[in-house]
Amino acid sequence: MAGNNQKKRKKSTKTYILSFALILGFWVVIEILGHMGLLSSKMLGLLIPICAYAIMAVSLNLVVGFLGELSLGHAAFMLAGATAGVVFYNGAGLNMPQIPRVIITLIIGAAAAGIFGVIVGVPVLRFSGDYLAIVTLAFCQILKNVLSTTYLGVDSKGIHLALDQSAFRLEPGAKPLIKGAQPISGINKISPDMMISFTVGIALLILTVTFVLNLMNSRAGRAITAIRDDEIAAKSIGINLTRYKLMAFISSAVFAGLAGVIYVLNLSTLDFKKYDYNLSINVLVMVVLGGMGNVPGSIIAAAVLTLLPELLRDFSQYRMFIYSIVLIVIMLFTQAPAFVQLRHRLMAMIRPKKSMPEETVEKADGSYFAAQADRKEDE
Amino acid sequence: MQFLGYLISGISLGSVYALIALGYTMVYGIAKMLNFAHGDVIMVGGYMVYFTFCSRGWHPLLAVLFAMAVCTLLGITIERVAYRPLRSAPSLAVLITAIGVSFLLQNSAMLLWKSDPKSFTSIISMDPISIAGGQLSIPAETIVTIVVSVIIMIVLLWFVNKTRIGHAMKAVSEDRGAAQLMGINVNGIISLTFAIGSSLAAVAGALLLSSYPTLVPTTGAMPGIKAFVAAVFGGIGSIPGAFLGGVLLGVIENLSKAYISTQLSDAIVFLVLIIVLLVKPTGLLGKKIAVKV
Amino acid sequence: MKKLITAALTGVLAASFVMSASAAETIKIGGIGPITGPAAIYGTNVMHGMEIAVEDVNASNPDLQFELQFEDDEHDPEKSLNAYNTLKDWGMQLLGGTVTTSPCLAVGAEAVNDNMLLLTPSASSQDVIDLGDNVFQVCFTDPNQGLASADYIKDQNLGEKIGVIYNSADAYSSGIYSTFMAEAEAIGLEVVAEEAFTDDNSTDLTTQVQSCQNAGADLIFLPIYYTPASQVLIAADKMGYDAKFFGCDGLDGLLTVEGFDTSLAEGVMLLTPFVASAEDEKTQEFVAKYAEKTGGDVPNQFAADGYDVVGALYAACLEAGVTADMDPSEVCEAVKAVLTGGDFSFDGLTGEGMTWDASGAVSKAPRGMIIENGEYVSLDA
Amino acid sequence: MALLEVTNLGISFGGLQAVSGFRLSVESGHLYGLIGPNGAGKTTAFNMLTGMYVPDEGNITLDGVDITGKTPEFISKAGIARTFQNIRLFKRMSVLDNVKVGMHNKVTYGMWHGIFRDGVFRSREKEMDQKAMELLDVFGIADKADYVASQLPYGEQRKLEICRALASEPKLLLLDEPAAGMNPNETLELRETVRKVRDDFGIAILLIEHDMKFVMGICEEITVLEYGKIIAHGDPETVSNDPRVIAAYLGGDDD
Repeated sequence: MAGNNQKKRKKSTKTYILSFALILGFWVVIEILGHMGLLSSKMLGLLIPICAYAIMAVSLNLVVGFLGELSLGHAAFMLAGATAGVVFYNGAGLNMPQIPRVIITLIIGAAAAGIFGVIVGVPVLRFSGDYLAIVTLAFCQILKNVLSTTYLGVDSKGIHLALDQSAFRLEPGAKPLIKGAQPISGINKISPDMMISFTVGIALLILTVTFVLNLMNSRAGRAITAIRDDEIAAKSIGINLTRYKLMAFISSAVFAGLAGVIYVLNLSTLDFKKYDYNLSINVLVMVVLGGMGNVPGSIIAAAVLTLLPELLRDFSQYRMFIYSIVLIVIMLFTQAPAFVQLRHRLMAMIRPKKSMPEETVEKADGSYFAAQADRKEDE
Repeated sequence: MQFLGYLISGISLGSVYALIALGYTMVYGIAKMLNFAHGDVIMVGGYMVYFTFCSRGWHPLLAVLFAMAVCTLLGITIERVAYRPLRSAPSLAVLITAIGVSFLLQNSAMLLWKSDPKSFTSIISMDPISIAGGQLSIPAETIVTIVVSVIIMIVLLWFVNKTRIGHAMKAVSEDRGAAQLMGINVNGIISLTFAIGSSLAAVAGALLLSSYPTLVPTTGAMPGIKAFVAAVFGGIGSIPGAFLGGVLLGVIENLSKAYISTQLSDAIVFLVLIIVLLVKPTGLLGKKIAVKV
Repeated sequence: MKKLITAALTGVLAASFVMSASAAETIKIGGIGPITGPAAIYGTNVMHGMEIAVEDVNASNPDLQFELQFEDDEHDPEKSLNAYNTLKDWGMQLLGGTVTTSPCLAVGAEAVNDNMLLLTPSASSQDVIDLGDNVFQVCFTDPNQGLASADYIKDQNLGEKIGVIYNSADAYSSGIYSTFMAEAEAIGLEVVAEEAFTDDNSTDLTTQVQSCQNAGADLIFLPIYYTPASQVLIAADKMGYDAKFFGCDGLDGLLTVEGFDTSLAEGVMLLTPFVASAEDEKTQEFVAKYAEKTGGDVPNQFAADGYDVVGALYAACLEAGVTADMDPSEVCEAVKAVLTGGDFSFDGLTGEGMTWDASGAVSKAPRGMIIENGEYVSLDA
Repeated sequence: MALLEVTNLGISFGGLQAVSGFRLSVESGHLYGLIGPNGAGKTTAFNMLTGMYVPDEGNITLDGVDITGKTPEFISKAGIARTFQNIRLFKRMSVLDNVKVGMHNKVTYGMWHGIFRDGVFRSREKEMDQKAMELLDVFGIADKADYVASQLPYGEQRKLEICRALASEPKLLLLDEPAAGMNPNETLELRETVRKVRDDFGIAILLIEHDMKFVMGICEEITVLEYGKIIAHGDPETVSNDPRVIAAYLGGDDD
């Protein structure tokens, strides 16, 4: 009995160690190389997007992997966070010292995304399956569309907000914060030193991963996974479905908001058009590729999928063509039962002594992506 | 009279959505997967008609038949190569693969046929029909699209409900395992479904482009998404639901453009969708799924 | 699998360490634009235009040689920054890009930090040149186009009641639209219909055209690209709506849309700096080379802008005495000094005597064109 | 007063009266059986008792608390736990976690304790681990605590489901066909387990079962349903001799 307890602890500890070793290892390597001046500009430029996408993927995993609901609107929370953050960053925060300015921006971004998460979550979580997917997609389109017609600015008379350009008049000299579909520009980076920005990104990633892992290894997290595995049984045990679904959904939104803030501060420009279902789907691909409910997997997949198109640059206009083929092949190779079996057999040949309970442990991660399939059967 | 004009253009757009949604819903109902690449098969169909009819002057009917043949082949190939190996994998994996296929089709089209837009000549050469003393003219494309969608819907309904193969399709849709045990060739049925869905996509492509004539490699993407929305709106898996959902979506989109705001019409369409689903969570004509305890 | 991915990741990191250090004999000019994705048409045109220009300038003077590398950005700010960094690693000294506005805002901010000279062929937003004093445009700035269009319509008395159809989700289109509206109000031009569309609902533009018709507009202003414009023209034709159409440089290309019935474009007016069918030798030569390079395609104004970017940079480099061993910042300072020096002017495909001021905006004369018998004819003539 | 008091309970679906006039009185520490042909409304009755369905009429009181039409969450907290006809485990969670989820409302702490992994979190988790292992031990599956639930053999999955239900420390345990799909040996073992549960935990158990031998051998009081109505009630002997029950079983049961 005691032995089992230890094994159990070993399992969750393994996920923790793997996750943090991965992140910190990445950080240390990059820091060392960066200070030696060995990193190419391309690699430097990719650091923040990798962090942001990793946060996006880990946070979406909370909904898709752990809660078992398909969301196609994760980009909306990123957009909500980014927009709210930038409005503060370029507005009230413009003349603040950089450190509090960034911190408050992050908080505002996270809060805005969280609030939007509540607005979306309450109606959305009444659905499941494809209906939930389409409604999240719908909310994403609505937010993008409404923001593209929003005009916001501050002048000496106060705050001006309009949904129509003709109703929006600012005093000469006052700079609008949001001007409809025009991208917001002039967003300063967190720091001119990419290494500092990167450290901020890594810190946020660690925050996200810690939160998600701790949540999932606690009472609330078990309730969330229980809902994923069997809603009816979870209900019969006295789990408040709405409460825990919302918890997963809103937490996920909050971290997407954080990702949005660092992403947009790095990019110096905010174009609402970018945050559409394509972006949501890209993040979803990361989650599925990394493994449902597999946190380190999400991080790795986010990094790989961010780097991959850049590695294909030499192929010029063929690169997206090649990327799509690679995507299909990866999916077939990692997901098709025939390939999975083949892989297992190969693994077994390499490591023949693998004991049964350890095999079990891997499965407990949920990395065999059964969530969607099982739920379908239940319906 | 103005209202009628907007309504007709809404129905015109809606019937194109309906046609695409029919293909979506067929595949969803039987193969239980969201074929995200469906919109891009439409695009391929559009190019096929363009190269045969618009460039080489084939007879429109022949051109459409050719496009249907190409798309059918394409649909079956996609299913065979990319989806079938994942049949027993979780549906999310298939969804992602479908997205990959969608990227692949778009990028192949871009490499093969370049990204510059092509202007599509309508395959329907009839004159618009004037009603109310010439105050209102209805493009022939609109009428043809509506008629074709209705016919296809009826044929599909007949096919699924009245034929042997249709029954087999329903069986596969209800319970794949049981159908297999009953000796139904599940793979064959699913291939057939893809063949039907893809040939419908070719027709949809020809009609979509006849009404809205810009052809680029991404032509199918947005109508594809809208049709997916329409299919859910009408109750995904339901054939009349797809038709109704498509038409209503087009009408709502155009009326909100005309009377509320052109800028916010996307938001309005999706808001209506959300409200409808909140009131009727399985879509307009969707079957209520009883959860067995 | 995990191990495999980890190994791949390590490989990627390792590959990215290597900093390029090629011989510095030529001046390296970078280009960025979408050559895949929905906006690929614009980037591809610019890319070919720049390629032709580099061949031309290199042939003109063996002492100053350009080397071009063009990177794809899929019309995405994030990818654009990656492209920029890739070019920096390659050793880029001058940047001719990016093609589209919102990526240019991201890349421009970075170029300002690096003091890398940026001359964009076609990112026309005012915000782009506002980024810093090393950012320049070859194309007209959007507000200027809106302003010029409103004035032109008023001065030439082209229409009484104006309808506007614009892309509210597009920076270029909504940029022109907003200054056009402000100017129209200021000069007393009556706008009876303002109709927007977005990329998500641009499949069907008939409702917008219908609304213009219902509002009784006799001239429709189209600050949009030629692809949706062709849809507008077809829709108007189908409903038998006989209005005049007026557009900006985005409309150029209308006549070359494959399969488009050019008779529908009859009478369309546009302000554009470049027409592929112009008689002058320079244009003819360029069009021929372009066709040769692409297997028969006709260049639009983006290609011409791309050509002029290289041409202008080359001329400026010659005058500034830029050499291949200078670092980007030095090149930037030298070229900037020449461009804004006051007596530099460049004759390109998109305008004679182009000059730049410290703001970064180009000064060249827009040409009013009207399509007659499937050809552009100067409106002023 | 009885632990569970059900009076005149009824529900209909789309005009079909699934259950009507259902009544039941359950005392702590006793074993009750609910039998009847397929479609007699047994599971429907369970669903009303656990709040899955809201009854159209009638009253349910548990330990003096009115639980009629309350949410499953409320009823679970009030003290009813159940298992399902077609086992509903949390398939991809470990055996131990399945039981710990069962304690959801018994050992509680807020989300933030979990996020910060503070003292409260650690002591509560320790308590849960301990209790869960004890429970698993009772059912003899403690050595499989780290297995994923779906990997357990069928019989052990049934046991785990009971274990999970017991983890919520119910006053009344509802078992929906616990012996379904079991071989005679497993059934025998299960009978012992059920008895043991009643004796060790001192709770009331109400079970639905088709296996007559099982029901007759274990239950102290049996209610027989047919077409949603009670046709017989009493101790095993009375019920098994009731002509209506015999008729119902000979005529209607296809199981």
